[in-house]
Amino acid sequence: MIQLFQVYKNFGSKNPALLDINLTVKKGEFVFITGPSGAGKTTLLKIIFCAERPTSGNVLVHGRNLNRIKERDLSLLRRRIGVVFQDFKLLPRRNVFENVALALEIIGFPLPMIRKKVHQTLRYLSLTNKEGYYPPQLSGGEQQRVAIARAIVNNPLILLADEPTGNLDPDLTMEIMALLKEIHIRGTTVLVATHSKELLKGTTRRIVTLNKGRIV
Amino acid sequence: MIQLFQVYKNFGSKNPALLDINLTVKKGEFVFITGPSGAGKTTLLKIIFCAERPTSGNVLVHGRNLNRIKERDLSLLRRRIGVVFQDFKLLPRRNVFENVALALEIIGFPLPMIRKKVHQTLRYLSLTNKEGYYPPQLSGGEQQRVAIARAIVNNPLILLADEPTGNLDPDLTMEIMALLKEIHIRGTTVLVATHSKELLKGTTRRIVTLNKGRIV
Amino acid sequence: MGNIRENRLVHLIGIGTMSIAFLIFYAFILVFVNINYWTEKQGKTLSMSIYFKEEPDSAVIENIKKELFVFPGVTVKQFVSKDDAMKSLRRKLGEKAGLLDGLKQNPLPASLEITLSRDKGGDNLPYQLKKRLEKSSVVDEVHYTQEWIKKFQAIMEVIKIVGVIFGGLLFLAALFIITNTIKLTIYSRKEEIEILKLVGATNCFVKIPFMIEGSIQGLLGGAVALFALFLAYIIAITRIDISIGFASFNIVFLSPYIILFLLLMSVIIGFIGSTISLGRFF
Amino acid sequence: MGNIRENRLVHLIGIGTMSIAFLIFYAFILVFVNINYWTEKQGKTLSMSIYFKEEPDSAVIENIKKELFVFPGVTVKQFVSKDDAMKSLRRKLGEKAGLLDGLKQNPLPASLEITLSRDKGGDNLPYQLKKRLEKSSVVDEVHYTQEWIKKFQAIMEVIKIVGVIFGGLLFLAALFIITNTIKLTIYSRKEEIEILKLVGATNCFVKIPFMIEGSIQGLLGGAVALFALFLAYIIAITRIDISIGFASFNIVFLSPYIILFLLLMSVIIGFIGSTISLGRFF
Ligand SMILES: Nc1ncnc2c1ncn2[C@@H]1O[C@H](COP(=O)(O)OP(=O)(O)OP(=O)(O)O)[C@@H](O)[C@H]1O
Ligand SMILES: Nc1ncnc2c1ncn2[C@@H]1O[C@H](COP(=O)(O)OP(=O)(O)OP(=O)(O)O)[C@@H](O)[C@H]1O
Ligand SMILES: [Mg+2]
Ligand SMILES: [Mg+2]
Repeated sequence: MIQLFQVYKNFGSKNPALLDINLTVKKGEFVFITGPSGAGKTTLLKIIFCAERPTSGNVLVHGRNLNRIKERDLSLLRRRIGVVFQDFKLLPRRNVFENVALALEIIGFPLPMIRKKVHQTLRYLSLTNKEGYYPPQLSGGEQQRVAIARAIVNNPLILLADEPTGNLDPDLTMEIMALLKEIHIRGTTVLVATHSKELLKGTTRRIVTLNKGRIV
Repeated sequence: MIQLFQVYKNFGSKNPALLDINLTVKKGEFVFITGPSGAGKTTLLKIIFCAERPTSGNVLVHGRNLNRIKERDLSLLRRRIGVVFQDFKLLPRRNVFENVALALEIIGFPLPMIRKKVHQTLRYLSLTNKEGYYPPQLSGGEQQRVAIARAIVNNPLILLADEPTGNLDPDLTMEIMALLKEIHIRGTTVLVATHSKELLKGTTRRIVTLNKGRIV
Repeated sequence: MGNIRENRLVHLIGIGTMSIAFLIFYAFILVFVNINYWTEKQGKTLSMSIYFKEEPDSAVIENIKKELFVFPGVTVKQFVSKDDAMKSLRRKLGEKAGLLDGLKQNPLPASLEITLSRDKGGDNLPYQLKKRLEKSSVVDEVHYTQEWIKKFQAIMEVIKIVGVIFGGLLFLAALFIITNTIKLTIYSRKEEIEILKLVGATNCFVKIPFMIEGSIQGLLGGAVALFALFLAYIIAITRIDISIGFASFNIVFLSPYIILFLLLMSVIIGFIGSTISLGRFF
Repeated sequence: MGNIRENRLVHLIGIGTMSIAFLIFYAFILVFVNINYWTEKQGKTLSMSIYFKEEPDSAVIENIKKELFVFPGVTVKQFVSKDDAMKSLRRKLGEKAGLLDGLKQNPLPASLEITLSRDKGGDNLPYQLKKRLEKSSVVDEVHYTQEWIKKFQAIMEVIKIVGVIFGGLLFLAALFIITNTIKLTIYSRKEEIEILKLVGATNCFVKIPFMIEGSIQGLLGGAVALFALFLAYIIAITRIDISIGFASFNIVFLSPYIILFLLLMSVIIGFIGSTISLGRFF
């Protein structure tokens, strides 16, 4: 599903953000990416998502080489990937409902379907009573859950979650993890970047550890 | 140092964000504020900092009633309070050095002093090699540390830290906690809002727990 | 919520700037259209007054008219009797008309007002006509203003050329200001555009709302400008009665066709402005 | 880094919009100053040509001059002999001067060009002078253009009034556009302002950089506009030789004082614009 071959990413400073990354994630896998702050976790996810282009190396996602993908196909591919951004990236001028509905609008879902799916997802994340709020009116944890809702609402092929529980309390963290597992069981390939010991504790999932841009 | 009397905060929805908060924090205390997502932790800190005004009730900070404080005095008070915002609030068009130096510039420190203090603080937070970076070029954890640096660089009377380790790995979290303790020992009153079990584990500090806007 | 209100404010600022830019351009067009209209009228027709020695009877007038109709392009406007002339003078004097009460006799001559069309009559006609009419025993004098008009037309030619150049530059200026304003409003939503693209929106999905918005902004800006211009026009025609010695200005407003054209243009400018401004992001 | 570049771009857009707004206003002032200058010149002095029957000898000319100097406000410009007249005609004809080769005799009259100053001579002088000179046995004819000028001045009065009104509105429009542009650029930095205030910056600390920036933007915008206008002026005076039958236009540029005044004004507008725009945030 996701393959990285000798990927390097250098932002122009002496220390590259990613060094010689080779990684294969199979369809339906659940992978944790961990490592200290500044290790390159976010950069790795960004490259898979084509928000950044690698300095060298090749990335194949869902059978497509991202170095050679066309603008239009990239949009189509991104629709099949759900992303929880570390800084949420919610639209400040749309309310919670509209932010989540966006992911379905883009695909061209009919409105009644959109309503049903959005309500359902917001219920999962205990956000039902925040539907009409705008992101600046939400607490940190609520914003994070809206970001998760937007990422999962359209049942993506791949889910990339960057520190999805950094602003959540332990109870909610467990709920979110349960949710991710459920999504995974339904067939989605899941990559979660985190440095939370709690998330990793006792898991039997594959863990990829980054340090200073290298897989260790 | 900080006193809240019957503080209510209602943003206009049926559930107020804060209900009948009575809290006294003495000079030199170290207090954790905890509670689930949306409990009102950030709102409480914002009120102490006068970024939000309470719907009713009185807040006294450093002997001043925030309901009756003048524009100019408010600026002077804020200079003595260091704040780590949950969403960092760094200036995107200034680099790391300039962001941290800002807190000293405002007070009118001479430039050589500013340089010395900023370098020293950045060293504490292992950010020396990021001095010339702009916030959008930093990883989440790096941004958070810059926010911490800005909050502590001018030895504030009061330090308000909102989820200061949410984007940091366990090792860095311990370092930051050590730093906060050091600052506390030097005489600063410290309030930390967090839902990290790790931070609270085994602490002997006072813990204020919020739930749905109430102290429990 | 604050964000929404702000966004609306940014739009209002944008529309305001646009209307002012359009208004400058439209006001210029209005002035230009009027100058054009006026010179055209003045240049093509020439008015001539035939003053009679005595109050002529209708047979005399008929005779003169017959004589006139031999020439092409002559239109008889009206016969002004000595009484008519006095009345019109009284009207012009208004409150001071009492001054005329002392007169024992009406000193004003009767006249026949005619116009000549340059198209049909040719440049020599007025002179010929004047010479011929002044030979008549009943006619005292013939007045016309062509000499003046010729010089005036030379200036008007220059004004026209300068006008077209200036108008063109003004149009470019309006376009520039409007594009820049749209650019600034779009900049304030740069992050939103980036997020939309990251979530998988196609370029069209992102661009079209901005283009529609730009077009609507353009339309509103243009409409506000036209409305302001119309108000100014109404005030001008009711308050000001510009008369420059020889002829009084008759200010016309833009024709419906021009209005329609300008509105269409403002939509197009808004559309093009947003399209250009979006260019940076894709 | 991208942010920095963008910020610079926003500034450039701002300065560009400002310069265009200023340019429109300045161009108007330039046109207005020229019209003013020209009517003033035309209105105050009146040129008169005294045509001689034969080529006069110097004694005759001296006599005429003596006669002229009795009248106040008369300046003798030059004596144009028959030869001079022919030379100047040849010069005007250029390539076609060959047409004149066939002439056996020079048909052009000699003339004395003089100007009269209205200030000193009074309105009746030209007529008196003409009458008196034409009695002389050596003088053929006397030409002057006052009749025309009087009518022209009436139009110019109207143009002046319309000009002041239009100029005032244009100034307001420029102010509005500039303020709005500054507002939009400040909006794009709204968050920064909020952060600064949260960190304890006083209003002055936040405002002053914006005000300085606005003033500099205003100055640059004004300077760019003046420079563009000067370029246009240079092109205009080298390319265009506007001559309207009776007198050729002598286009003047804005005087250094006006330039200094306009630059100062643009700084002030930038300053006021940013101050007004900042109002919302404090
Ligand atoms: N646009 C950029 N320009 C320059 N350097 C960058 C840029 N983006 C990231 N970096 C650098 O690349 C390194 C890796 O960043 P990344 O965001 O991938 O870290 P991370 O593992 O997600 O860390 P965290 O856990 O703190 O979020 C960091 O040192 C960062 O400073
Ligand atoms: N500006 C606002 N307008 C409306 N409601 C608001 C606003 N700010 C906060 N709230 C609401 O107040 C409640 C408390 O928010 P607060 O940010 O204080 O929570 P928190 O304890 O910091 O949560 P977290 O741990 O998720 O950051 C939330 O339900 C939020 O939706
Ligand atoms: Mg990261
Ligand atoms: Mg919070």
